[in-house]
Amino acid sequence: MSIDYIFAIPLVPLTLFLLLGILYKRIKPSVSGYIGVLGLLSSTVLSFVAAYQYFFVHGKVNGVYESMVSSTVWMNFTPTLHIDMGILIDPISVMMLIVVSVVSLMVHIYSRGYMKGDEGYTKFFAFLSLFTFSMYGLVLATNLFQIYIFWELVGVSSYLLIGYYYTKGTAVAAAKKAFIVTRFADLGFLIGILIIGYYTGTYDFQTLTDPEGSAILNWGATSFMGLSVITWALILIFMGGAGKSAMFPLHIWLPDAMEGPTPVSALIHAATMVVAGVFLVARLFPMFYFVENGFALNIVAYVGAFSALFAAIIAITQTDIKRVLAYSTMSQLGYMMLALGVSGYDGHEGVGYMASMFHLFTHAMFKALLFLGAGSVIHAVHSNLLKDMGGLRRYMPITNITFLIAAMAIAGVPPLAGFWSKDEILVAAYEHHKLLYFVAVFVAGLTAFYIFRIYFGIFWGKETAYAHPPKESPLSMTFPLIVLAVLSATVGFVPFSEFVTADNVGFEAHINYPLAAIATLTGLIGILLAWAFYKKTSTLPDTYARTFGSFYKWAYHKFYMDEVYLFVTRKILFRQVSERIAKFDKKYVDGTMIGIGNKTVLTSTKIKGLQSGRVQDYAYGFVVGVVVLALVFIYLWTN
Amino acid sequence: MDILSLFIVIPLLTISALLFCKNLQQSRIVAMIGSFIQLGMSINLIFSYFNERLVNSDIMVFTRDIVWFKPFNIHYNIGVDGISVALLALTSIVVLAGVFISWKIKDLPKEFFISLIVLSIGVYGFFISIDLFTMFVFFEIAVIPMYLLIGIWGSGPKEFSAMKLTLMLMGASAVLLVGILGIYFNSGADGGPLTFNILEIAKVNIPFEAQKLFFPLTFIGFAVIGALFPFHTWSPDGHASAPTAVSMLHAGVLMKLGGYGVFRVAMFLLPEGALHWSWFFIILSAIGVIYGAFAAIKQTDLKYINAYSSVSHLGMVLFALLMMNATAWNGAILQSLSHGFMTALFFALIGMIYERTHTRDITKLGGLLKVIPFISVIYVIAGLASLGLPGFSGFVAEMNIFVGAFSHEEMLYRITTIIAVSAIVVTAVYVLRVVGIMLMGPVKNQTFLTLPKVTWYEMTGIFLLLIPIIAIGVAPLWISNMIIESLQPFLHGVL
Amino acid sequence: MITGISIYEILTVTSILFFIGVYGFITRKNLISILISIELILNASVVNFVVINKYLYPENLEGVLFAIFIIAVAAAETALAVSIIISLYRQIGSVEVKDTETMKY
Amino acid sequence: MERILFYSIAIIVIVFALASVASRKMLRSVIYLLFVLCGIAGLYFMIDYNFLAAIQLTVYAGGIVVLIIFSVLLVHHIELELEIAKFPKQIATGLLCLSGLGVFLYTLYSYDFHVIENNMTTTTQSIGEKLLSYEAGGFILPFEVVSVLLLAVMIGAIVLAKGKQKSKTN
Repeated sequence: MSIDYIFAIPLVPLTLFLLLGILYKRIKPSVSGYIGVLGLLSSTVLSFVAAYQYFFVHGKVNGVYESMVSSTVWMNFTPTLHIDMGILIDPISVMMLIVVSVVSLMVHIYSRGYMKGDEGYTKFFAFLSLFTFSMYGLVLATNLFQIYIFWELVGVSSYLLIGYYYTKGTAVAAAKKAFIVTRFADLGFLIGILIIGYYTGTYDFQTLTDPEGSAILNWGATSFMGLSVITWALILIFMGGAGKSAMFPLHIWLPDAMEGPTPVSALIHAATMVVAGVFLVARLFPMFYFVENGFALNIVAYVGAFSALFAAIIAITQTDIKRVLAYSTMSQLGYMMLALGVSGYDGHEGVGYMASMFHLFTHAMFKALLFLGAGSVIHAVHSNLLKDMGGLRRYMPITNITFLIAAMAIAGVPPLAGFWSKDEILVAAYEHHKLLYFVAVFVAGLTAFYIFRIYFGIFWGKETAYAHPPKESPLSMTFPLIVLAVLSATVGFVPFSEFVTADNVGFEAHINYPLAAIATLTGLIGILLAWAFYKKTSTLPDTYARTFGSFYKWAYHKFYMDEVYLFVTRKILFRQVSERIAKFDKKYVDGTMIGIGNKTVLTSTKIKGLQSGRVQDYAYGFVVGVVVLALVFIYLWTN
Repeated sequence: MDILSLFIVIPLLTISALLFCKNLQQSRIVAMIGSFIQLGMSINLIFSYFNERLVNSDIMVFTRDIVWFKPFNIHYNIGVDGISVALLALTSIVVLAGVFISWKIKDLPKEFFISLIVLSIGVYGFFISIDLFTMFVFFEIAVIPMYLLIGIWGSGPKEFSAMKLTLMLMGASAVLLVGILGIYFNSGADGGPLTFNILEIAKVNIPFEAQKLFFPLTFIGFAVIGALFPFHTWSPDGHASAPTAVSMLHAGVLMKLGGYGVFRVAMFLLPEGALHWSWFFIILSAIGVIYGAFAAIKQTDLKYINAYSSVSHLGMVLFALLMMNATAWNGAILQSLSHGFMTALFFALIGMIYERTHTRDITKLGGLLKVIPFISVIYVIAGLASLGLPGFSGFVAEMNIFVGAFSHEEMLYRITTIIAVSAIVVTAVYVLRVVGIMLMGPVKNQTFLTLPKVTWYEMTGIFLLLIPIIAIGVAPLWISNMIIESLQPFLHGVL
Repeated sequence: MITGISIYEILTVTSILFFIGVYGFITRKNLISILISIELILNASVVNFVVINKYLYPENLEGVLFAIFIIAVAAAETALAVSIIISLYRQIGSVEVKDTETMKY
Repeated sequence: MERILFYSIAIIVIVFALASVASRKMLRSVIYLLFVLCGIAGLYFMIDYNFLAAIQLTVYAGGIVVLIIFSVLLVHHIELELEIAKFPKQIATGLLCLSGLGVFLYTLYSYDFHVIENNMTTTTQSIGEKLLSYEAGGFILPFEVVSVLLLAVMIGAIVLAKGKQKSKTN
């Protein structure tokens, strides 16, 4: 199977970006929208062709889906250590291609309606194309350095898109925060890469993740401060992944990133970029699993579980619907990490890995749908806040129904997509560790509760007095909603475990009925509670908020994580370190240099009196000199 | 006339042509043509270098040797390898861009362009010399016009800054001269005649005691102009007072003389001394990297921010040079190039912003993206390049440095590498801070709404600098191959 | 040559004279006094020329001739100095050293 | 006899020299100088250089001293008390001169002069012949140079002394 045509998939959006970026002023907005959609459509078609060819035409070789690589040297470090640029085709990258293409295409179509009349319309599509290109590059990367390169590029696209409304102070701050927090995480990633490159002498994924390869067997044994060097590297790399995937404690940028336009939130901060961390761990999964019996993998599992719980609790208390969705994203990403963390490698052992990828896949669909639905609502009422909404089901029927489908999907109502993937995760967790399982089930209940809380809040409840009666969004916006709703309802039936597994062999997944029943029940309880609380205006929420008192307050303030970070950055790093250094530089370093100059001037002022211009003084000095010299010479000659 | 001497002769011709110019129009055209020919020549040099390399495997090619002071065996001895070719190209691009940026210079245009070109003679001469003494002479030629350029055409406390800059660099030169003479008087250690020729000296085994003594002198002498902590303080004041084109040339090219000199003289001729002292200077330069970045966060003057960022970036160059392996050296040279283009671009943009808004204080600026979109977008791009975004030259350079430095055997060096790596976060903070405050947000001052658009000559200057940044960043292989090939003799010399 | 007087004695006298001249040159504050001191110094050295000629190389005349030249030059010098002093006096109304310190620094 | 004469001349010379540099009155100072010059002329007589002694008297005592007296009279009030250096400076200079003298004398007395006993008298004729001789060792060239110098000085002195009174016109 020739894979060279796959190069076209990322190159199309790159061309679009350059085209739209350079012709920025000279292109009509309506035209640029069409160009963007058409370009993405071709990429999407190619992605589907690639998936079809890879899974069905090429199929398994010796019982596994083999990885295919086509790459060229981009830069040499040493003759053996180099950065390659190319594409790596294996089940997860093909799956990611589909995810990115579908969501990106839908967002492109949606944006044509959502961004209509915005002065930066062309710019917006250019940035979207840049992002799509980078994301393709990331998922197709053949080696750690290539993934790092595109990792940075998606970061910067995200920065540009969050700061899209650049005259708005909060958007600027959010963009900056997102970039710097992820950059900090990338520092860990980069150091991890350096360590791996130094010890194993390669960045190539295929060499690194070979379970019989030297990276895992030999270097896994070299230890540093009690742990294997590779484990250290993996922990640091996971730090990078945690930054992108908003894991606790590096999640603080994600809620703020909702300042960007809603389609951006749907594409970048819900469906694609934020799963890059999960993808990275999955990419290096054999290393995580085999080196030191999965020490690093355990960290992944616990961080994931904690983040899932933490974010779900916060999500309940937030009043901005996009923030609720953001915390929900974080929670679901935690789920995926948890699934990876509890996974094994061979055959059915690897159910966690499979479940994680499956959840990534389904989550991309229904979370994008939730965001686009929320965007449609925001478009209609011009506010993000729950209190400005209510009773919208009468005005926006399509949005209502699609949103409901998405909400049921994320709550795990059978037979929608979320049910299937979440079930697999619970199975994996149950088999690994009971505590993680209970956390996961609890989070499932919370998820159902908070998502139906906003659903009822938006579409039911008391009708707010609207200045302009809200209208259903135009077709360009509802069409993607319908497509995604259909997908959210149906992708659960894809026999995912046949295609994407840790060892690329594939197995047959079965539903574990007791666990599925428990999960579904929990979800339904959550939904019913939300029904009771929020279907009609009632005093119940306030009562319970008061019951929980300070805990509610903490959750409402996101457990003061922002404040902690602000304290560390502003008070310690800026005030204490940076300002001190600036002062130190001015006062001491520069002061020393200027001091030397001043001392020279001072000395010269003092000794310039010697040059008095009085011949008598010179004569005096001359005679003194003669006498002294004469005495010296006499002394020397007589001895 | 050989191809390299033309690099000295053509600026001289340009200067003599400038002497006959009467006004701004004439002088800028002449200066532009002169620099344009230079640029053409350096591009030509790159191609002829590749052709020459196919048949000639000497360390230096296009050499020429003329005695100009027999008693001390001083020669006008020139030649280039891949590193100097790259730096010559950098110089000619920055000079041409500088001429474009000074298109509307008000006072004494003729004299301004003459000084600018004298400066470029010094730089060209420095990069092509293989004779230590000649190199030193060109070094001084490059430093002296700086005083006039800042003192006459500068702004703010220009006399003070000019004097501070010149005095500190002269002080460094004094130290450097001692180092060079030390090398010279030890060049006969194997029984041969005393010589200033770098290639000859490299073959001599200079006694370890002498190396130990003269390495720090030579290193510091060169590193002061490369803004080594704690001798960097001339740079913020100097840059802040200098006119735009001078800042560009100074930060873009002149500060590179430091790194190049350290590499070509201190490391190449005194390898054992370098090994002996490297730990000390590595710590200094690693401090410089972090320190410069942190100091940049708190500045409010655009030029100060950039000056401190230069301290940080050039600290990286010295840091990499001391790591003594091909990857890090390659990174150091690439970083020199990349920083040269990037910082020149920055200063050009700052000049344009200043010309329009009459302030460089970022707290007074805001929302420029709305009023001067082109300049602001390029500023964002330059900022992203500066924080090491892939696709720009900075990333390529930094990755080479980090990978090279990290592959050092000793744990101390690897720990300092990690410290230096963390500068990428701090860099992001100060770059984005400026972008956030100055370019984004609401328009702070209503008078900004009527700012003039970018002009053709400004655009030309910008693109001259931007294209190489992207070219190196997207396709680094050819240039890094050219450099690595030239590093081989040095590697054999050192290891 | 003077009977009974050794060259040491004469040279001692001229040395004393010389240093008296030096003392005067340094301590006096008036241009004319300085001129006088210079004459003393000159005379001390002229005597040395003559005496050494007489005592050590009596058959030669170089010392005497030099003495004559020195006297001639001294006369010239004095004439010039006096005219400078007078011209200075006309210009600044003083011949004190402290009033002529304009070559300072 | 000659010893007594020599010592009295030596004492006259030294005492008047001291008086000359120490006197605070200008005119007196010049007159003391005259005595010193005459004393030195006496010294020349004693060592049989009569011509030189005559020149000393005419040129120095007769010419230079008169010139100086004229200038003193032109620029000073006769009774003007002159300012001299401060006392510490005088002491310091005195000590310096004494130590210089010590060095001189030490050097002199530690050197062994090869004195040739003689009683030759130098005649004016031999001086004249030597001065105007063209042969090796002749002094005709310096003689001419000195005459040119004297001419130049004469012109220079006139030009200088005739210079404009800048301070008064301005």
